[in-house]
Amino acid sequence: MAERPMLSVEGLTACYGAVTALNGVSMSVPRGGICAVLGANGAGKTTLLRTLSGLKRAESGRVLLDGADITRLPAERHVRHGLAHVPEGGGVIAELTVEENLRLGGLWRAGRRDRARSAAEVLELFPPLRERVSRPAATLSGGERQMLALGRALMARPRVLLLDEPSLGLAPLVTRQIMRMLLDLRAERELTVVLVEQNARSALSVSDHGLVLNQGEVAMAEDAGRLLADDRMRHAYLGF
Amino acid sequence: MDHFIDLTLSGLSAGAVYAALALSLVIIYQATRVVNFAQPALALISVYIAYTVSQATGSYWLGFGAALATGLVLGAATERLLIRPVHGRSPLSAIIVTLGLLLVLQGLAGMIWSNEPHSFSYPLGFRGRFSPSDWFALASVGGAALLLFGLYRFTPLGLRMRAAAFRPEAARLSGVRVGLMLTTGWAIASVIGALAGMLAAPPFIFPNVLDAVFIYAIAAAVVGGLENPFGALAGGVLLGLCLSYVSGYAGPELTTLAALAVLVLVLSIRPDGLFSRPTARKV
Amino acid sequence: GEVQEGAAADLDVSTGVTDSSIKIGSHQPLTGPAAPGYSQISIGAQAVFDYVNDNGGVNGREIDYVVKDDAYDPARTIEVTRELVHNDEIFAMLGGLGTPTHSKVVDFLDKEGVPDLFVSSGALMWNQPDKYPLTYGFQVDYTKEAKIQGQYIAENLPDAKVGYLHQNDDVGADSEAGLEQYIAEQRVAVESYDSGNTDLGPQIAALKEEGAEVVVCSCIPAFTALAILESASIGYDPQFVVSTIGADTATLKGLLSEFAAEAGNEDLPVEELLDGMIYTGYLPAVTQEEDPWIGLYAGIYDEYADSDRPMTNTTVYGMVQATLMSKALMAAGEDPTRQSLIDAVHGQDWSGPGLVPFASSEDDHGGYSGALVMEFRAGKEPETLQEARVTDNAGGEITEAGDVERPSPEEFGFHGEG
Amino acid sequence: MVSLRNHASTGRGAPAPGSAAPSLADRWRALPALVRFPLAAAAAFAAVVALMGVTGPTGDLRIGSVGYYMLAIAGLQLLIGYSGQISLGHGAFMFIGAYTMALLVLNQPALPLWLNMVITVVLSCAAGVLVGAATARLHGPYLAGATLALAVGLPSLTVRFPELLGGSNGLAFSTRGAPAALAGVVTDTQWQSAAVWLTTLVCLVVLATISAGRLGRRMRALRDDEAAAGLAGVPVGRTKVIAFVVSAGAGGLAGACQAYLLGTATPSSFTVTLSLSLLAALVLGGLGSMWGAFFGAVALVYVEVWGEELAHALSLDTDVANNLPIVFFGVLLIVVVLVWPHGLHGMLRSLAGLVRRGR
Amino acid sequence: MRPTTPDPLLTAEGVTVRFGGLTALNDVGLSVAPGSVVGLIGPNGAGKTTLFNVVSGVLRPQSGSVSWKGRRLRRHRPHHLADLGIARTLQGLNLFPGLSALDNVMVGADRLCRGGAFAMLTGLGRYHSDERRLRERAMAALAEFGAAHAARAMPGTLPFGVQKRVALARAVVAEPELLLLDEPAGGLSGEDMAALAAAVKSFGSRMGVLLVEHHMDLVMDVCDHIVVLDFGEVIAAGPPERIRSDPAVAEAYLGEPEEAGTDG
Ligand SMILES: Nc1ncnc2c1ncn2[C@@H]1O[C@H](COP(=O)(O)OP(=O)(O)OP(=O)(O)O)[C@@H](O)[C@H]1O
Ligand SMILES: Nc1ncnc2c1ncn2[C@@H]1O[C@H](COP(=O)(O)OP(=O)(O)OP(=O)(O)O)[C@@H](O)[C@H]1O
Ligand SMILES: [Mg+2]
Ligand SMILES: [Mg+2]
Repeated sequence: MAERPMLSVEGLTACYGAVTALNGVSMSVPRGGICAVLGANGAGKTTLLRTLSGLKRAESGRVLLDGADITRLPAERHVRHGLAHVPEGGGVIAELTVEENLRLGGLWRAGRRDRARSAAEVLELFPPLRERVSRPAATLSGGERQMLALGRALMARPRVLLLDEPSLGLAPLVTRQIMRMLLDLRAERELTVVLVEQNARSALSVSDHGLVLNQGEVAMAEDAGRLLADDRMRHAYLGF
Repeated sequence: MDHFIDLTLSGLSAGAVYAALALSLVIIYQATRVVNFAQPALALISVYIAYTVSQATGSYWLGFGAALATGLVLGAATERLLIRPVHGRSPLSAIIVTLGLLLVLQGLAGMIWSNEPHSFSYPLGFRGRFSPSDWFALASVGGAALLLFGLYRFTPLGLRMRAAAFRPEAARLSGVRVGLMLTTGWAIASVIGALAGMLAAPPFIFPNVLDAVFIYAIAAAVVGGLENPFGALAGGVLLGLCLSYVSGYAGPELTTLAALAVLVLVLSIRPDGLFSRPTARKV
Repeated sequence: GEVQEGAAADLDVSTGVTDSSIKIGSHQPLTGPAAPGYSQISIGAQAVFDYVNDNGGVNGREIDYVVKDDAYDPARTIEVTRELVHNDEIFAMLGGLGTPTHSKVVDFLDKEGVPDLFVSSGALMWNQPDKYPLTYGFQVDYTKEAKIQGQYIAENLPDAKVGYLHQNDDVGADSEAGLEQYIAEQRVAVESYDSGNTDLGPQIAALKEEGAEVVVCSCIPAFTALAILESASIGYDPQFVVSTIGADTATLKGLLSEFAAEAGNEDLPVEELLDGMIYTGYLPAVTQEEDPWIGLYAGIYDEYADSDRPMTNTTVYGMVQATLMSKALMAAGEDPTRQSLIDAVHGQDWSGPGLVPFASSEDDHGGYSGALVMEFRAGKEPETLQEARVTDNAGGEITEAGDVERPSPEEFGFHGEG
Repeated sequence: MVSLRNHASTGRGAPAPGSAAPSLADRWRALPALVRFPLAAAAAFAAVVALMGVTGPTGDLRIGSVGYYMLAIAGLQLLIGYSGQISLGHGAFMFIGAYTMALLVLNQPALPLWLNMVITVVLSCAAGVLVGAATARLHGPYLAGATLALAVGLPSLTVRFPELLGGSNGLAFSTRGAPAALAGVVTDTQWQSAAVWLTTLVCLVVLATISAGRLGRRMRALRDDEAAAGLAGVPVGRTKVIAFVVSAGAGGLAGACQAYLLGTATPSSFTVTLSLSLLAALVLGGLGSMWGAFFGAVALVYVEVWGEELAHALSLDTDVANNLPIVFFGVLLIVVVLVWPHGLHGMLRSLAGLVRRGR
Repeated sequence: MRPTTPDPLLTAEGVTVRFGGLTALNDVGLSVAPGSVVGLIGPNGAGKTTLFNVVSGVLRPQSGSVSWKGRRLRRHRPHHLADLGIARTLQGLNLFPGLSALDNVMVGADRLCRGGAFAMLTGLGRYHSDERRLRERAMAALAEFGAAHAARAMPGTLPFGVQKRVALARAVVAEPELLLLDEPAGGLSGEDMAALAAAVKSFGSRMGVLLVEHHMDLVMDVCDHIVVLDFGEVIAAGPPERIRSDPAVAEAYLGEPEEAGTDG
């Protein structure tokens, strides 16, 4: 593909104090690509996403979004460039209502009509949320919160979506719906997705590309189909 | 009967002042989950600035403007310089920093303007049973509460401020400039605190003039519930009335005990204040 | 534990006295809620001591005046007093301020043998020569003063309904005891305030409700001013009779300066609010400009005081204490000991700065023993309504003090090479 | 003095298990609490007595003050540092203790000191039960507000009952000093300060034992996560109340010690400022460790003194000089909290760590 | 081969919970026999956690009852659970961040103490022997879950998998008769999941287990009996095989069978 990658990462390193959680990670995701990031607990997946979205400072390396260097931008500027991040555990604002959470997600965008349309779309995607629109998010069940977090990110109409374990706590049906939704969004608006998942099988089943992290380093970067097929690699890094 | 009406009116005007200061506490609590013990000191400095400006220019209202402006700057500066570094640490850290600031500012006020009282005029006439100044106090505090409620409930800025307060990280991911929001929250609160100071201080100012008012303001904020500007308003007025009746009918030495009683009574029925939302789900 | 009998301390010592200086200590509330108003006392005293030191000292020695802040907290008073006695090794204590505070150190000072002169409080307890042989009062005590006020009202305003307004501590209780001896029948209301709460609305409203035509105010200055303002605000115009502690007209004028314009008189702004106020006093007021003592003090204040505020009666209070102290030290001789100081105090004729007789004999440590009744006149010198009368703080008679002789500062001899 | 710190309360500094021969510190920690804490207290007492041998009379008084403040702050430590309930009303318990002591001395002069102390503890614990039960459902700022009102409201009782409580002048009395046999060897103040320290240390042993054991663990659990603590079997309400009661007992006893040492109980000593200063001193000293109480108490007593000395030495304008000490304390509070989040205790530990690593 | 004991440990009957207008549980019943693992599954928001809350006394149902060993629980509160012999883990971690892993587990073991309030307050009596026994038991529990090396570490510094093990150790250290597990596998990677499955199976021989989980592999593997909730109602109950093939369950919860994958 000659096209410029939507998201490209070069030699990204990040530390917690003396611990190096990411060590020279490079990757690139084409426009409309879905990339699964896999690895055992503590491999650095969450850290990778946090560094991409600016929540964590990169020690070195670069992050390019559609060719623009966004490495040093503060987190709140990333949304404006079209990069949305659904953090581990959702990051739903429990004290606000469902409606306010969603509104917040689209706030930075100018058009009021536009926002209303996105809100309708999101509620369409997640019917349980529609029934609870005016309730405080604190009363939601674990899975409902996960939906809300995703919905809020979609309200921003991102070009790139970073998802940290979206299936955590979700029923299999919903997980599958979400995966399918990712494919739809990709088809519809060329959404680019970086998907962190424990459930490697279901993640790889929707991805084009797989990236396996091991102790903060890229252990493997392969075509998703090939990863699924490669028994040796699967056993070594993915435990199935 | 006359006595009762007098007590009611004096309770209302005192209550307006408690409400104003309570309001400023509530805003800061909503913005940063911190109970700002430095609030009376921030207000105090604002009032002293107003005093100095009024003395120099001869105009009360120029001083009034100066007080609000000072409040704005002080509040923002406090948040940026002192509260930001302890953000995310235990709530105690912030409490202690604000306590320290209280001491420093009160001491500085004493150094600059001396510990002696100065006379300080009312905004409008102070004569009459419910004087123009009392009206002004009630109206300005009520107006401020309304504005704030509108700001928080209905404007994007309010939504951003609340989001930044509750979950800074999630707010940032939604494009909210959290630092700016927190600073804004403190600035707005300190403006209201300065308003409260301007209403509470007359007829005299000295470094400890707002101490008692502040205690009642905390009580009012807690009685009303820290989540709601109208709670502060209602709590302030309720407390002002109660204290006025107790002081008038049972003796002034009982006012502080009465405040305690009101607080215990309200909180034993509603542990999160009168206007709290249902408690969040924990499990 | 039980009360312990201490052996009388040795007074034939000159602790704190060197060849060139004598150290005097005091505790004052300089910070905290009780500070406003009182810091002028030590400023005044310091100014007088500076003046004395520049004019020959006392028998050639300079007076070293050490003031410690106790923030009106007795626990701190105890600590700073011990510090003064043990670390600073003061020769004597001068004008320790406050009843709750100073009452906690009289035992200690007595036990340590430190002369405790001129306590800054009108409580009755300083005048107990048997119990506290080294403690001497200064200002007229609250009960004596209230008796004189009560008698004045009974004689001159016999038909008026009277309301009391007082601070809810010993000031209030002691004053009430004095007033009740004369005007119990006229009294229609007793209201008190707490000095931590600056809202007098309910109390003034109650006095008005009861129809009090005379309000006897045993208040500190800020609350006198509040009472006057609060009354003005609800259109209530009683005759105020104010005790000396709250009748510092200079301070009151400062406090009320902002509000006078509303009283409708542009020419005599503040004075209008105070016009006609009756008060008792025992020292000359700052406003009595041709009084020789006030003249001297004004000069000293201009030259020495470390303050840019105008002089007030509170300043004069501290200045008189310092003047009396210097005189006692002069009289204590070339080689003063604590005993010689006490002897000097006992035998002293204090007439000079004060307007009423001063008691400091072996068996009366009462200090100023009576008061004059004055009336504030807008734009004029205050008028004396009743000359000095003296009495005791029990049920005793009130008697005219007669003509009080007042030697000029030059004759008083409170400084010099001796 | 030896460590009264409960090593489990902070994660740092725990030596890796299984490392070679156990160090002296490890062996010390392995001692049962019942032996370890009293030993530490005895050593501390000896140190205090020795210190009083070299300080003057004012120093003796200050040492005594450090003692009772330390006791009060340690009680607060248990309440805030361990059970996580932020109380701004600790001064109210000191008030109760001081007046109990004063009334006992004045009305029952025959009772011995220790009995007075016991009665004080019982009464202030009873007050703690009331307050704790009334506030057990409150959390965070609501609890803070209620306890603040308590600190403001309670002392006004004195004005309500002036005959009994002496009104705003409070009560004054004198307490027995050193026994006649020791006259000339120790001064009254030294004797009284030593008694205060003895009381304080006995209580500290109790507090340290509590916080190192089951109860302390329960408190820390509910501090960290009330819901999870409840499910793990911690009786949430009861543990909260117990924390209040123990801390009230310590506060009351501290008040009694103050009254005993100074011979007075006055409402103006128990203002909100006291409660807030105790809290400030606690955080200044360091949360979560009994050492924090010690450093906090030292700061509380001495910072003011140093501030005054500084003002004196600089010979400033009166207005500036008068206000310098409080500004000094305020700045210290801010700086310590900003720079050393774990207070003076944390600072000293990290300094010690640096020194050790430097070797 | 499920032991068919006549006396169930825990029975819930006709439990109904409403929040405002929302019915979270409607006439739900279920029972857990000693030594059996009962799975509770259902879509998000179906009411699984709510049912746990009712059982553990966090919530009072509008109607219905919960019985423990045949005795009806009326006014029980969460902290009574431990004494009854019920332990519960929370959805999420809920370790105490300020306590070391060992202390975390010791909190869970608290009910094994023999000393009373006196010992607790004074350090006398059984204080020390209690401490020692608690520590030993907690260490043993940690060791059982392979987390003994982490005993002195603070939870925040531990890898996620180890934290989960500590949480499990805290739940079972007091040898409860019933264990309520709310999504224990959330966020676990493959290996840890396998270890968890083994652990749950081993509990099954010692105590009753009620398990809420969305990982079907795990649920199907370890459960003897499964109850399916949807919109607050029981839509199916039975052994795993039956549930797997139940069309109603497939429609509400599982979705179409796994093979219906995508291109990718
Ligand atoms: N706040 C932190 N402080 C210190 N170390 C951290 C912090 N967060 C993560 N780490 C460490 O960084 C490494 C990578 O953690 P990260 O959370 O990115 O892993 P992960 O792959 O997302 O794991 P999981 O599957 O458990 O979510 C781990 O060793 C972890 O212990
Ligand atoms: N305190 C509450 N107030 C209002 N509604 C609540 C409350 N607790 C739960 N609910 C609602 O009750 C329903 C059931 O919630 P519950 O947490 O039991 O679901 P769950 O089955 O555990 O789902 P998940 O698998 O997503 O965790 C949800 O719709 C939730 O929004
Ligand atoms: Mg992760
Ligand atoms: Mg759930």
